[in-house]
Amino acid sequence: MKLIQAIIKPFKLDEVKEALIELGIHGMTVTEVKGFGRQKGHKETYRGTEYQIEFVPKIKLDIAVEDKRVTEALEAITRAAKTGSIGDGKIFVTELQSVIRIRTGESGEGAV
Amino acid sequence: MKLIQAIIKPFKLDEVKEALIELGIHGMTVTEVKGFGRQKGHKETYRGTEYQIEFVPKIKLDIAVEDKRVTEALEAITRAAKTGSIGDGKIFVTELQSVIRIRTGESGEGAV
Amino acid sequence: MKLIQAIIKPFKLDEVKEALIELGIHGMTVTEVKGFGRQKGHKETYRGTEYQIEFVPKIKLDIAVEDKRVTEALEAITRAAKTGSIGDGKIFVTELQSVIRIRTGESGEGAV
Amino acid sequence: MKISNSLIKLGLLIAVMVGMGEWSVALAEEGTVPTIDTGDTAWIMVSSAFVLCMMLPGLALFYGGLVRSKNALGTIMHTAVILCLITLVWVICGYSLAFGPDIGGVIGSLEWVGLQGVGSEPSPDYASTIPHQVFMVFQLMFAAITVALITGSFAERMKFKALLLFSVLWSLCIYSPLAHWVWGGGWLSQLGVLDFAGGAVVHISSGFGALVCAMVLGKRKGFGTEPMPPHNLPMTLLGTGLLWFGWFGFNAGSALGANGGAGVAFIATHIAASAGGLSWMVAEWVHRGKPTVLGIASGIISGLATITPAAGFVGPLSAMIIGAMAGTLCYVAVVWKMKLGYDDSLDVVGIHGVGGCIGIVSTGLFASIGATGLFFGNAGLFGIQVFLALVTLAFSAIGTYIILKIVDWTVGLRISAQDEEMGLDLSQHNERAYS
Amino acid sequence: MKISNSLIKLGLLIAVMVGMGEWSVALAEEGTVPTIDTGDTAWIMVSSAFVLCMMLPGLALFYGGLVRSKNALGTIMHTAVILCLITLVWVICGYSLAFGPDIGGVIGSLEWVGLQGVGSEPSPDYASTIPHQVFMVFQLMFAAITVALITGSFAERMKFKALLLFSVLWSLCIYSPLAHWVWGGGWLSQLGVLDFAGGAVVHISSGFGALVCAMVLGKRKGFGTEPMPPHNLPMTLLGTGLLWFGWFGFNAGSALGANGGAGVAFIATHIAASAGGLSWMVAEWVHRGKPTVLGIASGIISGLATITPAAGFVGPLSAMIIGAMAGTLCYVAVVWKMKLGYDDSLDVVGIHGVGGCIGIVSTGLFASIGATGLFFGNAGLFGIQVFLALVTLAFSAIGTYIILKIVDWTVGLRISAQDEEMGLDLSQHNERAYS
Amino acid sequence: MKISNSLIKLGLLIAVMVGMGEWSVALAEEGTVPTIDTGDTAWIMVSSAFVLCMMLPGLALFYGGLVRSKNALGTIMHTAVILCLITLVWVICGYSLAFGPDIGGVIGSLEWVGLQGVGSEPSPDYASTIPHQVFMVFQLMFAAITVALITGSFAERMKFKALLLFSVLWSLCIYSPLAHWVWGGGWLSQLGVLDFAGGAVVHISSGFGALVCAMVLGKRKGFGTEPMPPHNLPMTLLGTGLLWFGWFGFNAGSALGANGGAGVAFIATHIAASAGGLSWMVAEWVHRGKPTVLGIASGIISGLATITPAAGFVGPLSAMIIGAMAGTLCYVAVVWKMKLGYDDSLDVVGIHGVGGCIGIVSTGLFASIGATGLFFGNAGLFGIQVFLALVTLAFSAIGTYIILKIVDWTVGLRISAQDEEMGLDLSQHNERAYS
Ligand SMILES: Nc1ncnc2c1ncn2[C@@H]1O[C@H](COP(=O)(O)OP(=O)(O)O)[C@@H](O)[C@H]1O
Ligand SMILES: Nc1ncnc2c1ncn2[C@@H]1O[C@H](COP(=O)(O)OP(=O)(O)O)[C@@H](O)[C@H]1O
Ligand SMILES: Nc1ncnc2c1ncn2[C@@H]1O[C@H](COP(=O)(O)OP(=O)(O)O)[C@@H](O)[C@H]1O
Repeated sequence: MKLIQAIIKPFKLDEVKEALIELGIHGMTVTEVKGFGRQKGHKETYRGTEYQIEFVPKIKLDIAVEDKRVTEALEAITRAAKTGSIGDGKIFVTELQSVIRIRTGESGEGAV
Repeated sequence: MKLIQAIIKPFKLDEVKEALIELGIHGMTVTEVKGFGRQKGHKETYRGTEYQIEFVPKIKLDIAVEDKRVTEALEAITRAAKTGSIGDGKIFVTELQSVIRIRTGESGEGAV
Repeated sequence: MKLIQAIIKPFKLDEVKEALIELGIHGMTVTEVKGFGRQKGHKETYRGTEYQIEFVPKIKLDIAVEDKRVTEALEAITRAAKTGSIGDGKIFVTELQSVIRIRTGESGEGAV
Repeated sequence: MKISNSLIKLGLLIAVMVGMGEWSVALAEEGTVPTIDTGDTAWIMVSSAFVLCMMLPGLALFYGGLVRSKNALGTIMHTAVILCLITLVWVICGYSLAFGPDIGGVIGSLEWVGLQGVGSEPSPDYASTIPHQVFMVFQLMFAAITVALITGSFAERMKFKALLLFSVLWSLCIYSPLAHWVWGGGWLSQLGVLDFAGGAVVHISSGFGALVCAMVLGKRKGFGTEPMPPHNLPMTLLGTGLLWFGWFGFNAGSALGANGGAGVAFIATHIAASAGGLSWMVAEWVHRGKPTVLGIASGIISGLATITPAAGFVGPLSAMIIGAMAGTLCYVAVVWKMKLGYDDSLDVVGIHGVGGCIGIVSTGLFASIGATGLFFGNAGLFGIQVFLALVTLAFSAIGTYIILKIVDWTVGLRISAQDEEMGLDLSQHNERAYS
Repeated sequence: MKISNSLIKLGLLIAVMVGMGEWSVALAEEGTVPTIDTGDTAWIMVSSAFVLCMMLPGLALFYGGLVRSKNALGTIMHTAVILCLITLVWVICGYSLAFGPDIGGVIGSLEWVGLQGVGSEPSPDYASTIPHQVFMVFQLMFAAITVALITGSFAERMKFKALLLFSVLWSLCIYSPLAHWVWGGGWLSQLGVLDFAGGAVVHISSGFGALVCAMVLGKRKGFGTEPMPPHNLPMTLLGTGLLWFGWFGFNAGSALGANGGAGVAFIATHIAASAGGLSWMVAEWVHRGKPTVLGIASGIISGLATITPAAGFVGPLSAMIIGAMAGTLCYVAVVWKMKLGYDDSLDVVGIHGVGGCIGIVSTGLFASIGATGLFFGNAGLFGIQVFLALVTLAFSAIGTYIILKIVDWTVGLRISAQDEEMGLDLSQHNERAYS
Repeated sequence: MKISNSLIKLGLLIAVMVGMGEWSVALAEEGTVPTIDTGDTAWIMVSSAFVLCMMLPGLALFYGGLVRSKNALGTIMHTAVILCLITLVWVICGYSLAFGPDIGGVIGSLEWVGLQGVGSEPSPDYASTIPHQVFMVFQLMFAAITVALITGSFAERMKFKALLLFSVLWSLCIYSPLAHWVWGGGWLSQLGVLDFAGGAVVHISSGFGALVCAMVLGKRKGFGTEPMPPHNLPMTLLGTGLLWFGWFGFNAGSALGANGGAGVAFIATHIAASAGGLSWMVAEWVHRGKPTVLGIASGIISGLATITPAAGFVGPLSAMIIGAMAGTLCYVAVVWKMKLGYDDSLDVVGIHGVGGCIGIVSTGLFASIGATGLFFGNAGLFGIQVFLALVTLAFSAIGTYIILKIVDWTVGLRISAQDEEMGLDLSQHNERAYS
């Protein structure tokens, strides 16, 4: 089992979700985050004073997937989240030692 | 050391916290997230137009625990967070390579 | 590649960011979280009724770094985030199996 | 030309008299037709609009900010729908029951059903210098806000259908009779009770109706065990400001003209609000160690509710004392609630019930303008006022209990535990306050 | 004694007449100087302030709450900047075009440019008991709010520069002529059309201007495919309350005095708002299974918009029927919109356009006070009113289309797709609503 | 009997004159008893309520939206508690000091302490057509808002206890004397200074008091290094709208009657607000490349503050010029602040201080109604007005400095660095704005 953490542009959320559903991945957890990176933020002006806001709104997706589906999941996310312009985001993959479904107590791949 | 990430129903937060405290686990980090999964969301209606909102509010708990307490922690969380109905959530466990307490700089199990 | 998750005091965000930039680490993802730990929260009073609020606002930083820079990154964060008083936070390090930059599809260290 | 000019001048001369409140009264006594005074009419129309503003957005946001965000809209909805509903009820028959020709001191007749006979001439019975319709709409606002006040006690758990039925029944069976007894020429008014702008009719009645509601509906899930902090206090402070603003219409408008009496009520209202705000703030500061913003807001409302029956009868220093008592005693009442263990969620009892009682009794103590209270030598009034408070309290409490039982038997009072968990907004209205 | 008393009575009689609008007109005709009545003046100043409150904060927040949070400030800005801009336009020449000395029934002359000759004496032509300047500023508020209403149709996608140019052109080329035709002695008024407070001049004109805007600007990115729920409904409800509050000035102020006629308009306004709120709520309840808070708010505004032209001419029960029709039919119109597929983002067409038409036509049906509609035996008025609705609709639609084309050719109408993604707040104003 | 009748007629005659603003002055001089005019009374009660609305919720939310969310409640609290506190101070002795019988042109006597002798008859000295109590409460609102304005300069860092002490001292030692000098028959009024609604008494005094506060309290932690964007600009825009709305009472109410003069002030106020909003917006657009929503709001307030002393004395086009200057120059002043390096957190100096000075001086230039300024041929007035600005500025600055020192020595001015980090809401009040 792997945990995929994808940081994407907020307006891409729906497309990524659809892409994953097509693969039969029906679960994910979404967090609103702010990103800092190459993409420069924006300027704000209040009463003539300018601020450079460096943090950009992003969405973080946490998706647990069985090992065998990791590659296709990564591809699907990459495809759906891509605009080609700076700031499209990153995908991080970590090893999951175990997964439990709280409702049933079952664990392992069946729990996802 | 393990990092437990538990996604639970928001109103279960207090019970889970109490259950962990009973075990002597006194630290955790809480994030408001939205979940997508088997539990269907809800309908919203604005001026006669209906939207199906698929994302459900959830709470994500990050808890770092020593290896030897992982099992009891998982049990406690599962017990406390369970309602038996769809959407109770998941628990993910990953391996922590190191933990540092910023205040003291100490690392390892003592840092938790 | 490692994923560093640092939980810090909110007003330390700018200092930590500067410290990382000095090291040449130009990317990170920020989440607003609430922490529970040794630092006790605060009291709130509404119409004479007192509540003990146990959760304290914290910032979580996710930073993916190449293995060779982990040590200096951890040092920089620890130094910048430290006030010496309870509640300064924790740093968790996990192994990253892979990293992908969505924009280009490139993966591995170059993707960070 | 010259003649017509002098005639016009003469007319103007006389027109001035119309401008003077006292005169029209004198004239009315002589049996002449009452005439409209534009200043008085302007003031009562403004006052009516002010009282509307007290409800929506005032009270709606005051209450809306105090609940948890999942109930924000549902709470605002209570006030909004009551405003619409009671408007129609009042027009159709509530006004006639309250202010229509008296039947045995008990109730108004149905002669004015559908506002028949309520025209744009002044009424011979009420407010002789403004159109009868304007008097009617000013009273309408009082009828609506009284029911809306109660909703704070059962916030976050009432079925929407139950709310509708409850409101209509309460308005017709509790408010209209009470208004008739005190203001519409009914038996209490014949006893000489004083209730300038509704300490009994509005605040005691809603406050003790609220107590019964809180007891019958029971506590919210989690009450007393989990924190339920207000989700948006700036919203509540906005509501506070609008309530204060509108209360000038409520109280000074109750003089039914833009005259010296309105001025008396205006300053008493303002002073009592300020004294109420400060005294609650200080009480909480002493008791809990910090002055709070919700505290000053609650104190302001306590001061306003409490001065309501007295506003036109007391001088500025009396108003200050009444306001100071209001803030302190209502604070004590609200803190006690936790000990008594009922869940009057937004403290309608502690503020409006207790405040209304203090106000009605204080009127019997401090009245010095156009009436004489105990402190100025007239013990009789004091007794009458205590009687008024008790009658109102009992009538409202018992009546509310019966109505709640009827509503429970018919549509059911309380939402399911699951809906309560979900919140009123999603469970009752398929909406969320913030997206 | 008796003689002087009868003289006084006579004077009073006359005084009453002075209180009533018609007489002062009669007097003016006799060549006497009209005199200021303080009550009337107070009421119209208050009414002007109320209408300001309808715009900022009222309408600004009503609309602001309905959009997504990235557009909250930009949406509020629309109303704010229009208010400032149209104020200057009106003072410089808009008022003169609308209300200045008539030229052939088509337009006002430029005699009053820069408010020359608009002094603190009553005007000989309008509102003979209040300063001319007060009449002017009351009308100014109407001019400003009409343009502001339109902005709901192109919310979240209009270029800021385009908004400025559009507003000035629309006010000068559509609003001023229309106001002149109906209220300034122009050709429509000569036909005997009735529009008490602006069902045609304000609501039909803005509503059908809005339709053309929605069609010419096109849909928002994502419209119909992604949910665009209101970002802050309590803000919208706050706006609703302030609009209702201010509408008393709008409608009852249009009596131009604090008299019986104002009272008629005041209660009609209040009753129609309530009936509108309830009927929309019930319609949605039946149709979608739940009563909604945005629904009652929308229904209230529908009721208010619809009663506007009729307010001074109808009794309370007619107002109730008109309000009930408004809530139901506007709901139907808004639901239909989705089928027609244009993106009138905040439903200006469904509420103000449709409401305005219902109101103008209903005036021809229900008028019974100071005018007679079809249901009271006068079919002629009905025809005239239908004609008024059609003329206004056509004039506004065509004029708006031409203006939009001009604006598109000069500064461009729509922001870039990227700016739309980012939101108006950051892309047009370098600001965020919430930090 | 006949005699009494003629007496009545005589009274009536006089009453007519009272109805007309200019006349009442003449009569007062002749020693006749002033009578209440209902229209005037309605208008001043409404105006008083409007000014309350300017404070709470108006100013409270205007300021509350501009700070960071951790200080939202603490900032709202400043206005709320000042409103309550200064109300009591004013009733107890502030009014007597300001408006009581003059002592040597310097201060009012204590004759009216506790409002003794301030009844519901008109005062012989002020506003002869409204109850004295109504005049008193109208002035009360001015006293309260002036202190509240200052709080913007030391936002987010003042100790709550310090705020209380400061407010009482400032009101008694700065406001009451100034009000006496300019409006209460004191030495400045004897020089013939013009300050229609408080350009000097309210805006210069608070603006330069604020400057001293900002300098003595020092910068906020992080000022200039970390961004401190407003946490809720829609809240600030709501405040802006309510301030504009209320300002009609502030300025047009200062005519103390619903007459032509009120109309003059009303339209000047509205036009200057609009011109101010647009000119600030344009200035920022040119300077920074984008028009901003906070910019137009700030410009509106600048225009309103600036027109305040001139409102009743200038025509519409002068008002437009004054408003346009206000928006531009206040913007420049606010931008300069950053260079001067003091932390006037919410720009009280740049808007009220600078605006007040421009307004007082402009009155000396543009006055043409009931007074004559430089541009209309009277250089003398200009000199007097400059003198008024300087005296007020110096008196307020010095007085504020002394008061701050006293407060610092007694209770301490500033919260600890840790409390500042935590925010006023939690550290001073144990509350959070949003949960
Ligand atoms: N080293 C990193 N660790 C964690 N998150 C990162 C890192 N680098 C970038 N990110 C996240 O990815 C987002 C996009 O990165 P950015 O450098 O702006 O563009 P790109 O993805 O096109 O390289 C950032 O906003 C941030 O949220
Ligand atoms: N594959 C997944 N990866 C990450 N989070 C998931 C995944 N599946 C479910 N979740 C999270 O768990 C929550 C509960 O899952 P759901 O399928 O609704 O019910 P259940 O836990 O009863 O199976 C979801 O709302 C989501 O936050
Ligand atoms: N076991 C844990 N797992 C996850 N997060 C933790 C854990 N312990 C502490 N934290 C996080 O670290 C923060 C600081 O911890 P705390 O015990 O208050 O102080 P300190 O870091 O000084 O030991 C907490 O608020 C919480 O967010």
